[in-house]
Amino acid sequence: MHVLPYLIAAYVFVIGCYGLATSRNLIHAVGCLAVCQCATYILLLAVGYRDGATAPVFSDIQPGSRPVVDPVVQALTLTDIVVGATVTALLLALVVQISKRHGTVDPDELRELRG
Amino acid sequence: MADAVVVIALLLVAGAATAAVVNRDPVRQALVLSVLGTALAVLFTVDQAPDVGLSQLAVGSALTPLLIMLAVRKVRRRPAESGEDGEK
Amino acid sequence: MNPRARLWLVVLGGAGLAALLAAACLRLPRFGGGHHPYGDRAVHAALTRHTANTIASVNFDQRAFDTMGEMAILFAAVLGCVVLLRQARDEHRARPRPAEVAPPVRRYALVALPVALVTGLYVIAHGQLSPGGGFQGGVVAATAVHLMYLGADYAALERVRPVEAFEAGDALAASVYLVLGLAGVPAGTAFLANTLLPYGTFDKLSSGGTVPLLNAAIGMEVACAVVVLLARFLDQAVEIEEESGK
Amino acid sequence: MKAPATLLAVGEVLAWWAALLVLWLTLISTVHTLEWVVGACAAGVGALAARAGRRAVSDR
Amino acid sequence: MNGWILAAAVVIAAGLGTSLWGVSTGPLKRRVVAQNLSNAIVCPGLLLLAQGYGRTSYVDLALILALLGPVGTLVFARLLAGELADDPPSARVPTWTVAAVGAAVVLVLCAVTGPGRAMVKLLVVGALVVGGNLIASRALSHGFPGVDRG
Repeated sequence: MHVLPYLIAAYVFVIGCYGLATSRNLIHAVGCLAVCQCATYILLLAVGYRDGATAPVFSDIQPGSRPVVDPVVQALTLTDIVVGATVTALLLALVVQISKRHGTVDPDELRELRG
Repeated sequence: MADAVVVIALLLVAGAATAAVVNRDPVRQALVLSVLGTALAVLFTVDQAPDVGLSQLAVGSALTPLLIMLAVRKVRRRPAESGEDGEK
Repeated sequence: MNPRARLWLVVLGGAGLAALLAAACLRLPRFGGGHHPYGDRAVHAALTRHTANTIASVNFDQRAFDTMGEMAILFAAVLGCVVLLRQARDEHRARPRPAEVAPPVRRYALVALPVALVTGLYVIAHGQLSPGGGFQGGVVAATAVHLMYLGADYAALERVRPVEAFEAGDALAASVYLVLGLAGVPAGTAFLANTLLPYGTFDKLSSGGTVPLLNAAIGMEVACAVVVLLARFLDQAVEIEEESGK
Repeated sequence: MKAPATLLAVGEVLAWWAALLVLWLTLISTVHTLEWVVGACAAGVGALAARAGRRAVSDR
Repeated sequence: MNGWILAAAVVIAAGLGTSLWGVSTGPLKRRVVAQNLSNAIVCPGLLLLAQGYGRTSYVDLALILALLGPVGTLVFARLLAGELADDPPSARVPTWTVAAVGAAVVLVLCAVTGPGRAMVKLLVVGALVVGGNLIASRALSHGFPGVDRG
């Protein structure tokens, strides 16, 4: 249990990389990159977790009444998710542009075109 | 008890990530990514990070699927010569 | 390189990476441990500045400069999409036919749109109190607008969404963030230092000094950015077609 | 625009505004003056969006 | 107090596990139904977790999921209308089962919470999740009869 979240994060990262390397469709590759990003969220939040603690949000509990988890990593992850989504959008825009210019979204065919 | 639910959420995320990689068709992958987003939101909630969970739900439930599906639609509307299945 | 050799290379590299990651995992502090020096200090700092949601305090007060960087990434990504997905010279626009939508679905979209919009605004406005904030609420509000496309059709969406206004709003929100950061400088404090406004009463909308204002600026920025982003994608997927003789 | 149509439009927006303000009040936990002001503004935005959405679908 | 977390664990493990299996295997029409049901079953799970951790502010998560989950399903229903038109998905039994679970969880939590603002909020979430689930199911089967492009 003490290392399980870290191992899951590593597993998700590796499986995402595998999908990225073996992908035959650039849209699928962008999805695999999103999977890789998930690994960073899992890792960051696992680092900040504390047993028996609750969220550091004091709108409905008294400050100091319960132990709280680490807010710094949560803030990092939070912005990461929204910015990650727009970066995904940018990559998808690139894929659309590639499909327009070369008529395919298969990385292997693209390599042949380049010669 | 709290640990058990964390383990369940972690295993669901790992399963969803695997499914998202092995489904090679972008449309099917988008469906799995949507479920992966929901599983991640559950994981973030049990990790006591509701802010992050909200962020994931806002992005993963509608925005990412919409972006991927629009990209798929645009790519598939290419002329039939490219080998993609064209307009229905 | 043939695909088979490449697969072997991927497997080899992946195995090495996995071994290194697993070794690193075993040396990390144990999951659920009680030693969080930065976290404890961040919580303390947030409480002294009367911000109930520590994460909002970290984002918009203690690390406000980093959030400005995140905002810049967001802005640049949207700019990149706008440039990449512009209408090229060999393309033309075709009006999509109006869509036929089942009445219950259309009614649901029309009711859910304002409800989701108000919920998004609630998430933004209460960012410094309860879970939420500009990043999340902005995405919710922007998604709400696109119910018009899902529940009706693209023409209906275009009527409720003037893209130019959202582009201007995007830039305006980004500059508001900068101006709020600079506002303290003439008074002799640092850029983005939270000393401009009184900290207010704990757990009230006006608490936290500049946190609610920066939060609102980010909310507007994210909402406008997502709308502009989706507008480009929808244009490409629905309206823009290539000249057939290309 | 004719007077009855204007009246109808104002009524529609007001009805949405009231409903969304009630929604806002159920979402929040403590009520005070600033909360009312912000809630009223948000509900106003939502009400205008609701009317714009309905018009975009029905007027064509 | 831990009973709530246990209930949430059961709901999420069973519901999301089944949805995951449904969404990653089988024909497209089964996958979209599983995607819809995953949202509708996780939402009561999140409400149970909020109750289990004793944090009313976690209810916002369920609220956002109840609002945006059906929107995500509408995305798929809208953009896959062509593929789904020939062989529309109909999953009456799972859909109503999930709706019943959602309604039951919300009613139990309302009874525990007692009258007040929090109860109204729970009812709003319940109405959104059950209504959204049913509408999204409707949208998947013949929701967009005249959409082929645009």
